[in-house]
Amino acid sequence: MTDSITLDSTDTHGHSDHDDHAHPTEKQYWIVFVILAVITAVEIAWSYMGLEGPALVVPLIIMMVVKFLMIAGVFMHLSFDSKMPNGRTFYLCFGAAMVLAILVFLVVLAAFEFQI
Amino acid sequence: MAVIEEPLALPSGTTKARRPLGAFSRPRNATGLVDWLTTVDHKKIGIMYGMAAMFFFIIGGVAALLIRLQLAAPNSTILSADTYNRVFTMHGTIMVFLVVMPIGAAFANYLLPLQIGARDVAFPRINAFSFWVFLAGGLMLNSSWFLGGGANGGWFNYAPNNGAAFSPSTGIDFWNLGLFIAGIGSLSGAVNLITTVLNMRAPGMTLMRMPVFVWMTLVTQFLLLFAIPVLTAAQLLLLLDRQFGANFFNVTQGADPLLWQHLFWIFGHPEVYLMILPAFGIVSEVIPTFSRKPIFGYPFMVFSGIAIGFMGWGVWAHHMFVSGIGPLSVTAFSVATMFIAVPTGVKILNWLATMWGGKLILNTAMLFSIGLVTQFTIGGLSGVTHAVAPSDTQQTDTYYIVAHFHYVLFGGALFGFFAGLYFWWPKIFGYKLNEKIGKWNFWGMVLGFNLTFGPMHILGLQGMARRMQTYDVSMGFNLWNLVSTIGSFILGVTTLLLFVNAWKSYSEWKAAGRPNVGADPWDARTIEWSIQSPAPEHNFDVTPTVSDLDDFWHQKYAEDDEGKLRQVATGDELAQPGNGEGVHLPAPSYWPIVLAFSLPIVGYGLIYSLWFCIPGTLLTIISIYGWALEPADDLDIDDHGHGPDQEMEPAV
Amino acid sequence: MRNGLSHMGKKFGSDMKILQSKPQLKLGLWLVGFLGLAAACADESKPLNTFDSDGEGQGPKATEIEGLITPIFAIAGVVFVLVIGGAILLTIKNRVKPEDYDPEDLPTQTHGNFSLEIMWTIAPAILLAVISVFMVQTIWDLETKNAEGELDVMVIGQQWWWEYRYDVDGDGFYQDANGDGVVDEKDAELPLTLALDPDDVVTANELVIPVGQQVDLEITSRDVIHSFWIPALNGKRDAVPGRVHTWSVEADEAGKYTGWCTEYCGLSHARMRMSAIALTPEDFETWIANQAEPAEVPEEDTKEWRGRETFAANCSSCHIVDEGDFNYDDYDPELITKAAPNLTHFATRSAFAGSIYEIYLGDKDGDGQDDTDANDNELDVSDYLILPQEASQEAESSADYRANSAQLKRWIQNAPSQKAMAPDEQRGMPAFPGLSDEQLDELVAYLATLD
Amino acid sequence: MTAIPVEDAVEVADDHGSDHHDDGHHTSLGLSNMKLAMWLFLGSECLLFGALISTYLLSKARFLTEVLAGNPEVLGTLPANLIEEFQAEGSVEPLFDIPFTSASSFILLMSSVTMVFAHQAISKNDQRNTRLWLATTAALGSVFIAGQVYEFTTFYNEGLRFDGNLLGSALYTLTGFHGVHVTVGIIMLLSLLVLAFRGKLNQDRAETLELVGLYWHFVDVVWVLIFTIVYLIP
Repeated sequence: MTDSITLDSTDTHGHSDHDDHAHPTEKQYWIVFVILAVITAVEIAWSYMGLEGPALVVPLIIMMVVKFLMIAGVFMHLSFDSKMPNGRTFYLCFGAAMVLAILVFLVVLAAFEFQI
Repeated sequence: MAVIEEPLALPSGTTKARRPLGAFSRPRNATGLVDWLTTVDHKKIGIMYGMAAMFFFIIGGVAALLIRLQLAAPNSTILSADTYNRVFTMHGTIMVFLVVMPIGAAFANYLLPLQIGARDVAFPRINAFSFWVFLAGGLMLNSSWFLGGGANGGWFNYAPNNGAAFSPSTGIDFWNLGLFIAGIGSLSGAVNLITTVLNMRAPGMTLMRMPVFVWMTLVTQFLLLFAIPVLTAAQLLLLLDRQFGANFFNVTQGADPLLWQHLFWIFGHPEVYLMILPAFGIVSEVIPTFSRKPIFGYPFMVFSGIAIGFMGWGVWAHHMFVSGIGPLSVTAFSVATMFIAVPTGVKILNWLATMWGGKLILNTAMLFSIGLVTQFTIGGLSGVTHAVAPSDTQQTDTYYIVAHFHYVLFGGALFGFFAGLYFWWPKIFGYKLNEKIGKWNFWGMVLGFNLTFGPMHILGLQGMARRMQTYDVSMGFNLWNLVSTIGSFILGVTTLLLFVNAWKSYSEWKAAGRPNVGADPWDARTIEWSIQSPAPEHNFDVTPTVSDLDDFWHQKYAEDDEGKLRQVATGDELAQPGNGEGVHLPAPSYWPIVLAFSLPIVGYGLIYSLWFCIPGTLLTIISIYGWALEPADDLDIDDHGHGPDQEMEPAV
Repeated sequence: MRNGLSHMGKKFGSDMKILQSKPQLKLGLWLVGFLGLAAACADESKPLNTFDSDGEGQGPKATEIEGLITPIFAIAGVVFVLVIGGAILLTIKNRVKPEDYDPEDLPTQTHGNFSLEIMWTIAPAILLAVISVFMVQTIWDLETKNAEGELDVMVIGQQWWWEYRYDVDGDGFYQDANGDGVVDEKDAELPLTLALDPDDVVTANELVIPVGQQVDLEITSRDVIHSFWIPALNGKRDAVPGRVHTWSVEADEAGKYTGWCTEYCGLSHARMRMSAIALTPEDFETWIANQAEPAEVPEEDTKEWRGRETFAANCSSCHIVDEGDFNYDDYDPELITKAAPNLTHFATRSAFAGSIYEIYLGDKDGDGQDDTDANDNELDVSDYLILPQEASQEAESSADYRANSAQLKRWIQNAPSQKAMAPDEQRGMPAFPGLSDEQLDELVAYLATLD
Repeated sequence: MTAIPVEDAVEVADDHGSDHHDDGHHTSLGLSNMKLAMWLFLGSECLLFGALISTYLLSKARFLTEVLAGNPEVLGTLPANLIEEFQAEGSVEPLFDIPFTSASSFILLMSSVTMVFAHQAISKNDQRNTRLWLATTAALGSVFIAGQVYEFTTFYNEGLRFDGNLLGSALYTLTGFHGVHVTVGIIMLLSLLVLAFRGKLNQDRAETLELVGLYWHFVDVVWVLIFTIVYLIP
């Protein structure tokens, strides 16, 4: 929320937000899709390696986060929209909720896991 | 749910709007009841929120008096154990979800657009839907009184006592589905109001020029937006457990009942703050106005509110200190809880600093505000004493806690709301409330309130546990319980003085030929006082341009050559005339109320027979499409200022 | 006047100062004053008091909690006086009478004072940080456990009474759930059953503990969440089904300490009470040795014998009386949900029906004196507990004579009328309207032999 | 107070801020109301799915503990072969058919790409491609749902019941709730498609399509999480 205070600009006439500024091209979308597909393939392969514990989980989580960021950033235009004036408001709304959800529920799971 | 369907609300673009089917047309020239049922005006919706909340307030209040009557003497048999359990559960549920939250929503709805200089909220139809769906959920919850008795699991409804095995009657189903439906309203309301505040401010109204009330409401709505889904998830699990035999809270299958507690309190603690923050916002408007000084330390007021909003997410487990979460968790949450007292304390001190050196006008609104500052302080201090976890192991689930949260929610939130009612009443209805009755109202409530809840501190420390249908003579609780019961009746009667006051002030005003109270009866500070009272339907004739915090006040007062502040104009001189020529307003719509009341039909179906869900679901789907395809306006009405070639877009 | 009361009274009283500015409400103030005085004079005993700084009759854990909270109450009291006093003073000092109102006469327009505000942000934070240090210390102190091999008790909550299992043999296990005759870790993994470790003892309603010794509790529940709380001995801890929570109690003095369930647990939550009875170590040894004995079978064709027959026909599908040959394997596992107090040593207890009724009335120990004075702090253990050697000194009929037999009969005949229960949903004791007066007499006589 | 000319000030309240060609509409942040609202809604959905995913993780852990300890109440809800496999593996992995689910995950991922193409097409006012890509997206989503239905029947045939044990309740609820979201998305896509065929989905409504797209991508993102957390890390 603090972010948006510095970003605040009611005096500037806002523009409609997505007609002029750059969105990815068709080619870029395909590239992202191929990367996503490759990561998914690696994930599946990794899960068949017979690893256990952190060796299994940590790389999978990392790949999951990368996929998440690519979809949110490119397909949902977050990384493009956020370059607009005040575009960071999107981060505020969505990012705050993401962070909140992750933190809160990690604490809950930790409380159950360790019972301390 | 309907929010999901928003994108279907298609703007008609350059194509000329037409009426797809007769039924989809907007209500025309609605008057009377139909006007209220189909309105999308944020002010009317705000008033309806307030009235609905007052209606539920009376039900919840009667439940409270029944509780106190039962506890007035030991071994009393006025209420049976079963009835008592239902009454205290419904009292808590109604007061939290159907009284304090919607009063906050009422003020937010009425005031937000006025205080930021907007014509309406961002999505007027969703706004109407939020209200109706809240009302539908609330009525469904209360219908359980007649359909087998209210819920009996406590407002927190801990698993596994909320399961079908331990509570086979339908009360908890009504609790679950009623709040589920009301929660949809809170969620869509939150999306709507946040968008409104962020996006619809008048030119020059930067975030740091917004009134504190707007800020507190913004924080509140963010809390709602993120907290309600967690409760919804918990309620979904409970619904599946009770109606479809799932095992989420079935201990024989190895389930952990603490899951419910975590989910409930992750919602429940932000809930506490979202009940109190709007009241903080209200007194932050009232105290400066009647101290004739700006709020002391505006940035601190704003940031402490934001800090409370953030920290409110990290303290939920302080409701669970004795539930066996382990010493490390207890330590962490205990320390976090202690520190949430800091921003709250900052607020209290800043209000006092605003009064410092001020010239106080002690009318009823101001008295209630000072009432909040003092009574809430008591609740805050008792809160710190049981933030100390070892101490909480003695105090939790005793009347000490009951005293604490009533000081916070009644002495805090409700006193704040009463201050707001007395303050904004002339803006809303065009006449002032009677000051004499108002003062009786205030002093009676202070007396009754402290007599009711003050002794509960003592009872709690003497070991009287909560949610007890009865107690024994040998426990030594007799005296203070009697005092508390006497106090509760004083409180009940004096609270009703508000209604007496409203009725009497109105009759006198009417008898006097409805004299104009003026745009600015209090010499107030924010821009909602720059329009006529009652606020005209179109709010502002021209959108104001804001250049300062408390912009309206700065237009009235300016420094003269010697640097002394002088009144350069009165509020009424500056006020807009209320001429709505050329202002286009969104047309009313049937669909919000139809959609809202289709949901309880599905709810009753889930409780009684799944077949019943089919018509409910059909109606829901029809309403969503009806909503989406509805033309922007009643096509037969001439819309001022907008030619037919200009686009007409459905207000979402 | 107890300190807790006086402290809160003070808080309450000064809060009322706000009213003094309004003469018409002086009456209300007088009323409050009068009631406060009445409260001070009323010499009611407060058996559940949590804030009792004379420390009498409290265990060390409760005393430690109180030692932590007392200065915090004092600090809160100071802040309270400053803030409320400040608010009232400001209100009185700065008020402008309506007739003196002048729109031109504005007060100085202060917008804030950064350093002042920073100060009153940081100062409370430091104060709270200091409090936190002591608080964290206490949190972990309260968690300290005995070394292995000391007395452990499993506390099991059930709607609406408490069961206690004493780990007499110190193996850490409480049940032989799989019925293989060996009590081991496998049994601990399994859900709670009625089956007891044959070397342990089981009792209900009151927890008997030795004086001056920390007793570690393992708290759990058979149905919904309850909370175990004996205010004079320690704070509370929830009994959650499927989880075992550790907690401990310790009493400095012999006596009876009462408490009640503090987590809302359904219909008869208000009537789920409990107590702890602290005995001297010698008395405790005697008591536990007696508890380990099986019940005696009454002589044939006596009144008690016939009572035992009635018991077998009506009560034994839920209640256990272990006469030494009890086989848990024979027990219908379905009945676990209906588990009811084990009555093997019923007559050594002081209360029944979830500790809401006393078993013995008036002259409890048969010494010819009435023992019902609840304010008697000079607790004589025999006031509350019939120990075997005393019982043997009594005339045969005296136990029956002293027993609260009228209430006991009412209870057996129609328990749901005495305490709200839901026997149809297998929660609580059903009514037995078919029992004749004679049968009830015999049943009570039989129960009186279970010592 | 500077009075603004009425023409400018009449900023009708029902402005939902879709992209207009005239400069009349402006919002304080310069972002459209609808888009902001959509992001807010998706933010609150994060908390909802967070709660459900946590519930699944917890329930599965508790279920495994009970199975490994041999709690008869839990074992009674499962066929013997499944119990043996769970106990042998120490995880619930034997339940899943990873290649199958991978394929359906891939299809959902694919539908996100077709969705962005639909948005690109409408931005260029390319009606034909808009319809094509919308239809493809809806079809891919439907294939995913069909896959989920097939998967549910497989689970059911393997002996996992919704009302049997914790794993059944949690797994069906989490994936089913996601499936409901996908279904709602498909309905929205089909509604757009109907509009497109009636010639009412033109460039002015690009934002509507973009909002449906945001929702659709969000549902996809949630599946990315579920696929890893539920299927790959059993």
